[in-house]
Amino acid sequence: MSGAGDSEIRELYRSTILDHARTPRRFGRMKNPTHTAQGINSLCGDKLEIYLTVQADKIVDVSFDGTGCAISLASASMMSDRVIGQSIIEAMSDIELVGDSLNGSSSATLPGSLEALKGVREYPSRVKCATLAWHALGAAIESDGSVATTE
Amino acid sequence: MSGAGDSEIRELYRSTILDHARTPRRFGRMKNPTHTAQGINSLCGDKLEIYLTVQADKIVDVSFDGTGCAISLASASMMSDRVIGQSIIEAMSDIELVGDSLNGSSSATLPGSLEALKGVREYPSRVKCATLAWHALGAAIESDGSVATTE
Amino acid sequence: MLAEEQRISMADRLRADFPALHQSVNGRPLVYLDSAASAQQPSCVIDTVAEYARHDHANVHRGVHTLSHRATDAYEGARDKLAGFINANSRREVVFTSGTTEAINLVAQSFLRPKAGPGDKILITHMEHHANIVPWQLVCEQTGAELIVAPMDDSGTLDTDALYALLDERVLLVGVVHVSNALGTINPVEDIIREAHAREIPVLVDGAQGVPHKAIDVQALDCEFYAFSGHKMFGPTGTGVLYAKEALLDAMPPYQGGGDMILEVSFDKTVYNELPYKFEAGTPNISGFVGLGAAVDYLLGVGLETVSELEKDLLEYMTARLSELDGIRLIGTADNKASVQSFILGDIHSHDLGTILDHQGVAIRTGHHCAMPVMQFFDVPGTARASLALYNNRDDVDRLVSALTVAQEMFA
Amino acid sequence: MLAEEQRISMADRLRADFPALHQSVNGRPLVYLDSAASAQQPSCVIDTVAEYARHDHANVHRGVHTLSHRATDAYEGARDKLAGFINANSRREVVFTSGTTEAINLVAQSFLRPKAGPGDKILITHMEHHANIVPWQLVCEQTGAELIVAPMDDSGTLDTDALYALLDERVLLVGVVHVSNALGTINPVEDIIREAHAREIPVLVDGAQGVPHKAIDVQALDCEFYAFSGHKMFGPTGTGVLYAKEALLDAMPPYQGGGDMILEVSFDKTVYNELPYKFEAGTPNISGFVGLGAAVDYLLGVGLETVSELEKDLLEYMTARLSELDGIRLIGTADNKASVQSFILGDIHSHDLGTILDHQGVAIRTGHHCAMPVMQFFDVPGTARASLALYNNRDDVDRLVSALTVAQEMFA
Ligand SMILES: Cc1ncc(COP(=O)(O)O)c(C=O)c1O
Ligand SMILES: Cc1ncc(COP(=O)(O)O)c(C=O)c1O
Repeated sequence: MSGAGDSEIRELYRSTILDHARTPRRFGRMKNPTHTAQGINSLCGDKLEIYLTVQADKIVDVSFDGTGCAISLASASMMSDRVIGQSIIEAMSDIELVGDSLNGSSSATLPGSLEALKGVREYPSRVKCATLAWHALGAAIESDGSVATTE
Repeated sequence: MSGAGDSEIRELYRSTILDHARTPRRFGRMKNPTHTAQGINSLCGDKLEIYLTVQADKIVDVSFDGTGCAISLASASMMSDRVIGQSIIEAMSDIELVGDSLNGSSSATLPGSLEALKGVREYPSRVKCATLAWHALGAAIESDGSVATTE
Repeated sequence: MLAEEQRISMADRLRADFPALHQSVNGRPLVYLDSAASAQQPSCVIDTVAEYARHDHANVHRGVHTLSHRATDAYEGARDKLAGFINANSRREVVFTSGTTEAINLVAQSFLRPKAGPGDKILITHMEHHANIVPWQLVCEQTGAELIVAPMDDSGTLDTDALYALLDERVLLVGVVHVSNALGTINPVEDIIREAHAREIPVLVDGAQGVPHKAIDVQALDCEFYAFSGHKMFGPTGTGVLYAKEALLDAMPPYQGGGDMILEVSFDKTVYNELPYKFEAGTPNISGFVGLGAAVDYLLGVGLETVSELEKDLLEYMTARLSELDGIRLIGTADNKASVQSFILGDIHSHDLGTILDHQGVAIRTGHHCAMPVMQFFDVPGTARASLALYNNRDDVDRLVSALTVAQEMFA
Repeated sequence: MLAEEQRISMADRLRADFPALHQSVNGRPLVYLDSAASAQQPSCVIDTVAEYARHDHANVHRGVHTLSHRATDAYEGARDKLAGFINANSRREVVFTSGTTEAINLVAQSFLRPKAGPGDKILITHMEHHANIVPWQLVCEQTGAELIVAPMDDSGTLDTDALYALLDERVLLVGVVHVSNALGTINPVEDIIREAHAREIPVLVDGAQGVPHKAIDVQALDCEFYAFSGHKMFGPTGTGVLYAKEALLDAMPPYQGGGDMILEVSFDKTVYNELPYKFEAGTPNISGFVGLGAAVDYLLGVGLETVSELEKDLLEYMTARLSELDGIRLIGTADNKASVQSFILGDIHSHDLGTILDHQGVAIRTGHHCAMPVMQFFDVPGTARASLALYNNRDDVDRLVSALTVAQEMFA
């Protein structure tokens, strides 16, 4: 591949991302979730459903299904890795951190393996893909059953 | 008065016009017209009512009232001078002649004293004022009671 | 307060920014006194629009490619500027429309029509522009509601007591013009909004003549709706804004259907998009709003305080100079006025006046100014109207007055 | 028929007229394959708009001064050009709107809503753009009428027999897209109109993707309504046209109320203006339509025959080249097609494809293309779409194909 900035696009589609996108972890409908919410990205038609089992303010199980681009699926998959076992408070703080870090309003680094998402910062039109699952997670936690969007 | 083209504006507001505008002939409501129509110029709010008494295809009486600028009042007044005593056919032909001549689609000269209106050709936005009474006359002759406009 | 020389040099500097003002009309340098109908654009607006078309154009919101992204940023950036300009609480409250007229029609159809019925009332004033009359007449026809009208006095001052007395529980909305385009009257919209709210009645302010001349703070005003047009505030035509409180917009059905205003469409069920997009169906006037954003920057750069001060000073001068003329009748002489003076000169019809002035390079508006009820009130077929913007100066006023003198001579 | 070299030199010449095409994006010369979303503007359009703002701007229709007169001439001159462009019988039939979307909403609210009720039906097709779906859904909600849908087959070809079978006496209107923006299908609108007329059913044609690519003759088509957008035919955003037969417009109530659409307003009674002004409330997008007039001149200068021929040739080339790619699935393979190819490449999501192509300077559209029912039909979340205009050439197609190869490698 020729052209300037190849490293940037390779960074966006680095192997961690492609791997999560191809074989997303915890993909599938949950039987009896305590919380659930849908996320829609009107830009590209991505649509994720997040399922949570919350016990005593702790996320004891999480899964998701739906359709999306590599970025949104990978982000959802990595999110499920990250938040399983977290307290609601920890998860809420991660949601904020990921949002701020990806849309550039904070220079904080992304925690742990989420670092793989950072290439998205160079692609403002794709930030919404990366944050979709996180928006939906927030909506699921608040669980008023509404649809989360990334506007 | 200074500026280029003074002669043009003096031509538009030549004394014949100002005289007809100040003391319009046959101004006033007619008691029992056989035909009548209204003309409205939405541009400036001019509004004329034309009254006709037609007997055996001849305009035996004509009058008008309403409000308008100097050009539209003068034109109405001169029109009444012109068409009184005319046959319907003669009047219709004058209506067409005046319209074509003023909007420039014909180079035919204006008949008789109507020649005084010719200065209006240089002022396209004022042509509608000069033709308003004539439009209304046409509408009165056809007398479907509708409102004539100069669009 | 600026000293007089400062005002003069300021106005001359601003004037240089507007290319259309630097031309001859009928052999004389143009004097443009028709900004209340439509203002001229500064070079920065014209260039922004052209540069957008040369480099950044694509459709907005739905593209991942670079141009689409640039276009979206420019378009949504303009929304942020406009939200800041009127101090909206949120960009979600800034709905882009094609102008004041569409903004008011949107409120009439989406807010009012669903709740109106026989016995309900819509209250406007006698000095409204047709844009704040006809949309309500259409709703009244559609629903059986009634349009009622608060009176004004001979100076063109709104009778607020009479307006308040009309506020009863059947009034669904008050629609009032901020600054009358025909009379120049600045209405006490703060008071009207307070009194209406005391009776829980929402208020729409027609701000078409407000925004170009004074700083607007919709949160301080606390109105439910504020409508204005881009082309009267030095922006391109085909642009306008409906500001509305978010809770109201949330509760309203969409106005038009189409792309962009939906999240999901199937033949069974359609989910509308978030605010403000729910009210923006179809491809918007992207280049127009990008230009309007530049107009906001320009106005803020000059400073609305400066604009108000320059115009107030010049309006006083114009009114004084016009009053010197024999047989002049000023229409619109309220105490609190902005940037507009209507008048009648002797028995010269305004239309003839317009032509004779134009012949001398002076552009004024003549006729009913889309405010026929005002004309009916003053029992005139129309008026001549000279309106000011930040680029006018005393020389313009002097040229106006001497051109009027020529007209008097011609009709003497 | 042009020889191949003629076609190539022609396309290169045309390309030179469009400044936006001559830039680098992400370090590569831009390849713009998103004209179905919005087309680029030739210099003559951009310059006409800027020159208008620099010299001729004022409000239209109501002024006697020179600029107002020039602005009115330019604006109404554009209407004459558009009337000629689609061969309307009269300029009274050419209503200026903000775009296709507003044009269809106008018909939905002013033509259909007053006559629709429970049991009535509106018939559209499965390949409509949201702009020709949602306005009817809104009317259905408002009136209790029902939206029914004619099917298509796996190639994206409309099942006209099925459509004709749905034409019964309760169908108030047929709405059909001339050229599908998602599939490229050219529908046999002549036949559909004939069959509908045989049952006295009026037809609206969504011509958004029709006008930029082929000569349109509304009198030959004999449709009741034809809607299109300026920004898809190389004109400015914020402009559009509703063509409608005069007798229908005459019988319809106005859509929006305000200035310019009235002859006379009082609080008791309002007299509407003549056609087309009855449907054009408020200050219009003057500069936009002046620019659109220039776009018409440009298109007529090139010749719609030439445009069709260039695009047909290039579309064939593009389809052939795309078909070479491993794992490609073409969406929209009807026999009669124009200027658009949708596709899916392996299991690469269209959005990822869009980003990777953009990175190589190639702009395509990805997603649902405001035609979600089409996506539902093909059971895909979205497609990648390359769309052509008169300024595209074989080199653009080659760049597209090689960029797709890169994407395949990345996702291999
Ligand atoms: C087929 C079709 N119909 C309608 C529209 C809507 O046009 P606009 O967004 O310009 O109103 C489009 C373009 O987006 C289209 O492609
Ligand atoms: C007070 C007032 N309201 C409404 C309007 C209508 O604005 P527009 O024609 O831009 O929609 C105008 C301008 O003509 C105005 O002066």
